[in-house]
Amino acid sequence: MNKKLLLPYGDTLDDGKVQLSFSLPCPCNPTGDAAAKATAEAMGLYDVHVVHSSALGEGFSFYVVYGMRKDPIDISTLEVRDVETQAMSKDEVEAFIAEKFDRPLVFIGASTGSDAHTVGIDAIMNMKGIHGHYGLERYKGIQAINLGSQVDNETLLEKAKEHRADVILVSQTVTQKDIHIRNLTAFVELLEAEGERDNFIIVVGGARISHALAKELGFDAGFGPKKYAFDVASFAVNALFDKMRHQE
Amino acid sequence: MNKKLLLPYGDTLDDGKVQLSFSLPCPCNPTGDAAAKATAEAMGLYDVHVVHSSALGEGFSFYVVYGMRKDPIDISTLEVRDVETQAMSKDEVEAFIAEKFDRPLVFIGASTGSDAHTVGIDAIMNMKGIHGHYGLERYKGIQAINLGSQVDNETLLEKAKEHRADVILVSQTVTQKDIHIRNLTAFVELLEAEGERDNFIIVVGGARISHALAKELGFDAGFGPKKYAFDVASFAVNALFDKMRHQE
Amino acid sequence: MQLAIDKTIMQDAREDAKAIAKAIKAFIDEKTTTSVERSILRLLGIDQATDFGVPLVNAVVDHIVEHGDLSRGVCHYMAHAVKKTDKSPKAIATLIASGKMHMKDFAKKAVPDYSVLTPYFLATEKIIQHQAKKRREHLHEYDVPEKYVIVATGNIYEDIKQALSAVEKGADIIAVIRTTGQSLLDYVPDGVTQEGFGGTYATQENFRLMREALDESTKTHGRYIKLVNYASGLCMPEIAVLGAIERLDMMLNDSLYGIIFRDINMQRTFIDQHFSRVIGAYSDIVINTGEDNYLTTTDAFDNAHTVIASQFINEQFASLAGMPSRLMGLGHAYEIDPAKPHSFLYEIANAQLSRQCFPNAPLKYMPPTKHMHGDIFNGIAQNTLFNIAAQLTGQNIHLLGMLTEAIHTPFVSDRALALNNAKHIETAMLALKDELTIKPGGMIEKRANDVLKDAKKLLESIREMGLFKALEKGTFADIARTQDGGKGLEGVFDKHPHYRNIPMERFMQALKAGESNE
Amino acid sequence: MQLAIDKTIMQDAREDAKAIAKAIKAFIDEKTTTSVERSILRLLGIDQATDFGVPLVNAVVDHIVEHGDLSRGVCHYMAHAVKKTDKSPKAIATLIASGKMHMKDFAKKAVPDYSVLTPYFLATEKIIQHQAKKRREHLHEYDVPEKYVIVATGNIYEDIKQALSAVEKGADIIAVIRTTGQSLLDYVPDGVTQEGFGGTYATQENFRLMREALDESTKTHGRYIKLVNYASGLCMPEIAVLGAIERLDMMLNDSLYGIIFRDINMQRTFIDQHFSRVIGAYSDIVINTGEDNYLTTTDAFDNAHTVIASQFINEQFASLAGMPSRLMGLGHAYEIDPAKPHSFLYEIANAQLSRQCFPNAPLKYMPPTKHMHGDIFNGIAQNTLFNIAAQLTGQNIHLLGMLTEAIHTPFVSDRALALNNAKHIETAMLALKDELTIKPGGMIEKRANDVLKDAKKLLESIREMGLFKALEKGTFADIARTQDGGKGLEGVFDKHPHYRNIPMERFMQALKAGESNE
Ligand code: B12
Ligand code: B12
Ligand SMILES: Cc1ncc(COP(=O)(O)O)c(C=O)c1O
Ligand SMILES: Cc1ncc(COP(=O)(O)O)c(C=O)c1O
Repeated sequence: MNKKLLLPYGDTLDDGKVQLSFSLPCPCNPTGDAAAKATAEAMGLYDVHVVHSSALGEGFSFYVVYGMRKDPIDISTLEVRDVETQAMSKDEVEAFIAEKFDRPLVFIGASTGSDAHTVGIDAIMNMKGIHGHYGLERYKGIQAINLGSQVDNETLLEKAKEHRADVILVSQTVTQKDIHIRNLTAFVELLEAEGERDNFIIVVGGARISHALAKELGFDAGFGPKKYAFDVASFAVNALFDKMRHQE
Repeated sequence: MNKKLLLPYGDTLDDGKVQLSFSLPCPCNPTGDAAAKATAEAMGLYDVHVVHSSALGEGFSFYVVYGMRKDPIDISTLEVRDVETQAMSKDEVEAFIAEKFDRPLVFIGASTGSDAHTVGIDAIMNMKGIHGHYGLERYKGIQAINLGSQVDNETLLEKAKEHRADVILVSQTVTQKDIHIRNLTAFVELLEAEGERDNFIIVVGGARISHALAKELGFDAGFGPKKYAFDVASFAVNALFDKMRHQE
Repeated sequence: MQLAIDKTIMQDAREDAKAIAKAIKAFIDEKTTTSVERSILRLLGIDQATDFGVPLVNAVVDHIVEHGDLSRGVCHYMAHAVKKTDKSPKAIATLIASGKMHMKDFAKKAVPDYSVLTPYFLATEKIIQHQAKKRREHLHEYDVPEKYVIVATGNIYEDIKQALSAVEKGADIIAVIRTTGQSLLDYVPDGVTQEGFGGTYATQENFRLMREALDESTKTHGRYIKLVNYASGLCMPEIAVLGAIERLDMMLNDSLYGIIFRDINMQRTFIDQHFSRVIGAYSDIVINTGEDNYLTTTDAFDNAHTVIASQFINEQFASLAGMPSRLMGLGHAYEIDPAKPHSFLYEIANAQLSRQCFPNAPLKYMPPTKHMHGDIFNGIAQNTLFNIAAQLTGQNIHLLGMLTEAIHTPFVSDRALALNNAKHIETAMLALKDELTIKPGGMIEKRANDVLKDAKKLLESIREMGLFKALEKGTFADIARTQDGGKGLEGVFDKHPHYRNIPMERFMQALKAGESNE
Repeated sequence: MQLAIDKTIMQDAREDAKAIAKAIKAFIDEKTTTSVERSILRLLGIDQATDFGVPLVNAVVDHIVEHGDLSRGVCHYMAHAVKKTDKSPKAIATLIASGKMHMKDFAKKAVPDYSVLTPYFLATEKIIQHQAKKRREHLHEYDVPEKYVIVATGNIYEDIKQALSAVEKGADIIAVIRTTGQSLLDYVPDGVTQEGFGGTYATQENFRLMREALDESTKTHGRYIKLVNYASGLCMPEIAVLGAIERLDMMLNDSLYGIIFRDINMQRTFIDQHFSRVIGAYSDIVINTGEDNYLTTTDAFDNAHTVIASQFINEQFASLAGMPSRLMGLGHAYEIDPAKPHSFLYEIANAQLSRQCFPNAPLKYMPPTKHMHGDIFNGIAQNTLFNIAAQLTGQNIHLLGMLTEAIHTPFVSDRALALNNAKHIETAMLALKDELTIKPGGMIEKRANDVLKDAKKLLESIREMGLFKALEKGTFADIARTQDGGKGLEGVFDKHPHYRNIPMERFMQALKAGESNE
């Protein structure tokens, strides 16, 4: 592939302009300003301007900084990890299922661990969906079971087995101190320990979830903001179809 | 000096949290997101989250990014270039002049080149000053001559000679495309070419001016935001006194 | 800035709510819970935990459940035990926890002489009264919204640093958010804690540490800084006791929140809530209710009336617990989709309607959260509109929105920016609400009356079917819960005919006596 | 949202302003300038520059000044030259520039037959009329403030990219800011330019390129995008001609700005301004005046009345040039220190006062700039308040504030964020101004009347002493200028008794004829 170099843009191509803000655990004074400048310079910025500094009470200070990047990144070398399946519309998904499968597909989902956020998983699973995109419940050929929130990994697996689910949907919203990483890793480990990993397509979603992260943690796919039921359904039915062909 | 390591602070000591925003000259799509992430990573950030991306019309996109710095800076090694003179109050400056000099000191100032901004230089020179700090015109022992704006370097020098000025004050507000650097450099070169450099204390000020920059360009001092008449007067009278002793 | 609101409908809505609350009260009066009983033990001076981290109050109640009959209430057992051993309740609890004493035998005993407990209750009451007095000394009236910010680092020491920074930047109220799992714990962890997720454990020691730090900064800044935590979840009344002892000034306290968003059993938490509010009323602690959460979950325009309806119910629940209006921090929120035309007008209608329905209540006004996205710059603009709405409609407890709402719990700078914004608006617009009149019969006034009408209709239907049924139908936040479902039902017990909750009786009596000083 | 404003004072203020403007008009009617004469040459179809970059119109006028007597006006010379050579004015100009022809001999000649110039004037007038027609076809009425953003990269091609991005984000008006030195240049640079400081050179080719790009995007977006530049500085009327030819829709045009902030000689620029406004009026181009700048330089609260006074004067100047109110984009600004209590109320008073004094003028409303600092987050909040004020008081030309105002000329993202903010407020508050009434006799109404009273007093005193004297006293922005000081006085000439400015006569006649279509 040809190199494709890219630098941030302020008002002139390749000017490299970047805005930063951060706090420092030090008082707001000329040393603090110098520390802020040095921090930005350590980030490879030149022509750094600390355009604002203010005290945040004793021992903390806040900075707004502008500077310029000189070294472009080469986007031809980036591994863009997005779900590869071409998204289909609801109608297309339904047609796909009707054509390729002789039974309804079962999707079971929950917001797991101590996570009480349901709006995300509801947006994917419930009838009404979100932003004008219906949820899986409304898809012909899909049976959608939404267990709600605060469901522990064990219960989720148990229910998945009980309903002979094809796809398990996990939602994680709280990510502070990487609680979601622990929880998601534990789920994959649980499946593996019980020899169940290959029996399901497992998918995770949430505001701070990316496909890259999901793959890293051992999930089949990950979906973040601006993803809807048709996205996850497109992925899942294709993955199930591949799996079926593979097993044949 | 002992090492003093400092990392940005979000909500836990040394978490290294930094906020960035910038545009990229590329469409807003998963590749753009990946490029934004890579840009942040190239700045030494880890655990990078592109929390917002939006299209800015064709071929441009905007990103808000959070990430964490791992490598602290050592503030014991920072050269904090601030004007070293201890600032005196107006009264102190006046007493200092009365005691050390037997004549009024002449300060001449202007906003130079094509710069039409006068509020900054007026804040330093005119009677009323700014934010409750009187300007130099009100200082006993100081004769303040404010030439206003759009004054070219040649005129400023000529007038300085004519008034036998001790101190020349230059204000520069417009900095786009480094026009101020050109203009300030030309002024120092002019003084040197005419053998006048040692006849004046030269000081520059403005919203984007720092002491470090001023020194680099060959000025005696530089003053930025939150600096007032007493700051520049304190510096100048001390510098003049040093010079006088030196010449004796 | 007043709206012409239909007074009759308002009155009718209040009547319906009263009937709804009374029906629940009648039901729960017959019952007690493990957490209510543990709270009584705490009021008897029993604190701390065993070496295995089991709080003594849990050890005692678990012991009674296992070996005795909790329906008689812990007062019954403790009165007998004190009488018999002449030891303090705490000493008795320690013995029980270590297996050195048994309560079993008291189960079948006759009504004890409860007066042996009086000195112990009195001791705690003294502390609580002392704290309430201290608060009253410091507090003066604000006529502007009080600026409320949260800290949520997970580490109480880090929380303290963040709180102090916020105070320097102008915060009036500091809320320590709880770690994500705590509301489902059936015990209150003991001692200082330094790790939590999305929040910090609520413990007596953590309360004390933060209170101490804030009292210190009250001295420096010459203004009283209020402290908030959560009397909610499975330990609702216990935390109310801890809050009273450690001088918290406000507590989030709303069963409906627990039922809907935490799947806590409704019987359990209604019972717990009643006692917790009695404690709060006695201790002069403001409660914060959670109606705002309905709007983060469902469309805020379509469901505005559910907030008003719920506020009326919460008002009556609080009232039945002896709480004066000045302690009722009823909740609502600025959550209308900013993409909806006229959103600000509709919001003013809602906020002003709450204001006029509950003129003496210190309303708790929550910022935009749902429509906050990663665009922190737009986030500031949303928060600015919210701050304006708070000013214009005279809200009291003003939870500041964070520009990074969609991203993380607040950084130290996020909070500072929020406080700057609120001060900015306050300075610019302080007198604006007195300068403006709203068009009679205009969009705003009409919307406010429509919402009230819908709220009244909803209350009417809840009154008919009862609150339990209404919750089973998903009336609030579109989330349905069953009367016997959810967490914590196993902690509910019918009262024995001789059951007594001595501190509740004492508190209610004191509240009745002092009723005139509302 | 209307204020009760004293109509008599308003009327009196207007009368004073009329007298002030008339006195200046009487003075300048006797004079012409090099730039006026160059503008006439441009209207004769003379464009482009010599190989050394000297515009042909400068070559001709300089030639006449040096070798002839400019007081007779270029029409005199050109009429003779055309008659004599039967060549076009442009051909003649080229000959003069290359030293191949001389005007000297015409200086002393009698009054020529001016009608030989008519075809050339007509040709340019056709172009201008065609452009005005094209604009009228596209334009529809907005009842909301039109969103105006600037581009200022210094490079016209980069400017175009930025402008197109802004249009996609909702901009209605694009202003190309000029490079910092241009207003003091006594010629208009020729051709495309790619470097400037804090702005891009105003040249005919740059105008054309940007207009073309915006017309293209008008097609894509189905809404007409307006283009703005500066008819100001030493070449004021020339740029007005270029703007008319290249279909600019608005031009910053205000002598007072040049006098005060650029130290341009007042006689020179008053003369230039009059002709430039006649051209603007004829071409249907909105002018933007610069009263906002007074407030960036001095305290905005204390000097609010200077803005109103100056707006009245500018209205009369425009009116004397045959300009209907619908073309008078009178300027003002949101510059009150946000640290001042009630700043928003005072601002509403000012903005609404302007609105009511000039109900038919498309007011130009400038955002906070002076009190913008490096805290970009607070900057957004300030801009939000400004956007609200613009909505509430029904401003027309709504210059969006940039969060980075204190830092740099706008980045592509700064503009997008500003446009998002303005749309956000528009969506949320569109109908708000119709919902609100302002308290009669309250702080806002009182402040508006006080400001008007002070403006009237100021106008009265200016009328007494004359505008020249008033400017010598530093009446506006605390900056004093003398009648014979400043730049460009050498370009002012008394008119010869036979002097004629043919295009001005033609335009005024056309304007009189069309007066009914205001
Ligand atoms: C609504 C809300 C709540 C509601 C939840 C109500 C409910 N029934 O869900 C209530 C008020 C109860 C609540 C409580 C808390 N919350 Co909350 N809450 C939010 C809020 C405002 C919006 C979340 C939301 O609904 N977004 C809308 C949905 C549609 O977006 P989404 O979840 O991203 O879903 C989309 C995609 O991600 C994807 N998706 C999501 N899940 C899945 C799953 C699959 C399989 C797929 C394919 C896709 C997918 O598809 C969806 C549609 O595109 C956010 C702030 C914000 N603006 O984001 C905070 C936020 C998420 N909450 C937060 C916190 C900390 C809490 C608490 C823990 C606070 C506390 N200590 O008390 C509590 C307790 C809850 C708990 N233990 O989990 C933090 C999380 C911080 C972090 N990153 O760790 C946030 C970010 C706020 C903050 N800045 O502090 N919260
Ligand atoms: C007011 C103003 C104007 C007024 C100036 C009126 C006047 N009489 O001065 C007017 C409207 C005329 C104006 C015009 C322009 N402006 Co202007 N203007 C500003 C504005 C809003 C405020 C500047 C100000 O007065 N600050 C207050 C003073 C007190 O602060 P200060 O200058 O920093 O001074 C302090 C210190 O720096 C120091 N100091 C300053 N000088 C000196 C000198 C000495 C010796 C010492 C010791 C100290 C010292 O002491 C002062 C007190 O603490 C800024 C935006 C902003 N918010 O900063 C834009 C700004 C400076 N302008 C800008 C531009 C581009 C222009 C124009 C060139 C735009 C155009 N193309 O038309 C024009 C033309 C002017 C020109 N050729 O120079 C840009 C500059 C961008 C850049 N960094 O290059 C800014 C930042 C706006 C922007 N974002 O685009 N402007
Ligand atoms: C009324 C109320 N109670 C409790 C909580 C959350 O606390 P927890 O789930 O930790 O009890 C909230 C959260 O917003 C609330 O609004
Ligand atoms: C009325 C007016 N004219 C002109 C200008 C600036 O343009 P220049 O100095 O390039 O003529 C401004 C700047 O804000 C202005 O307000």
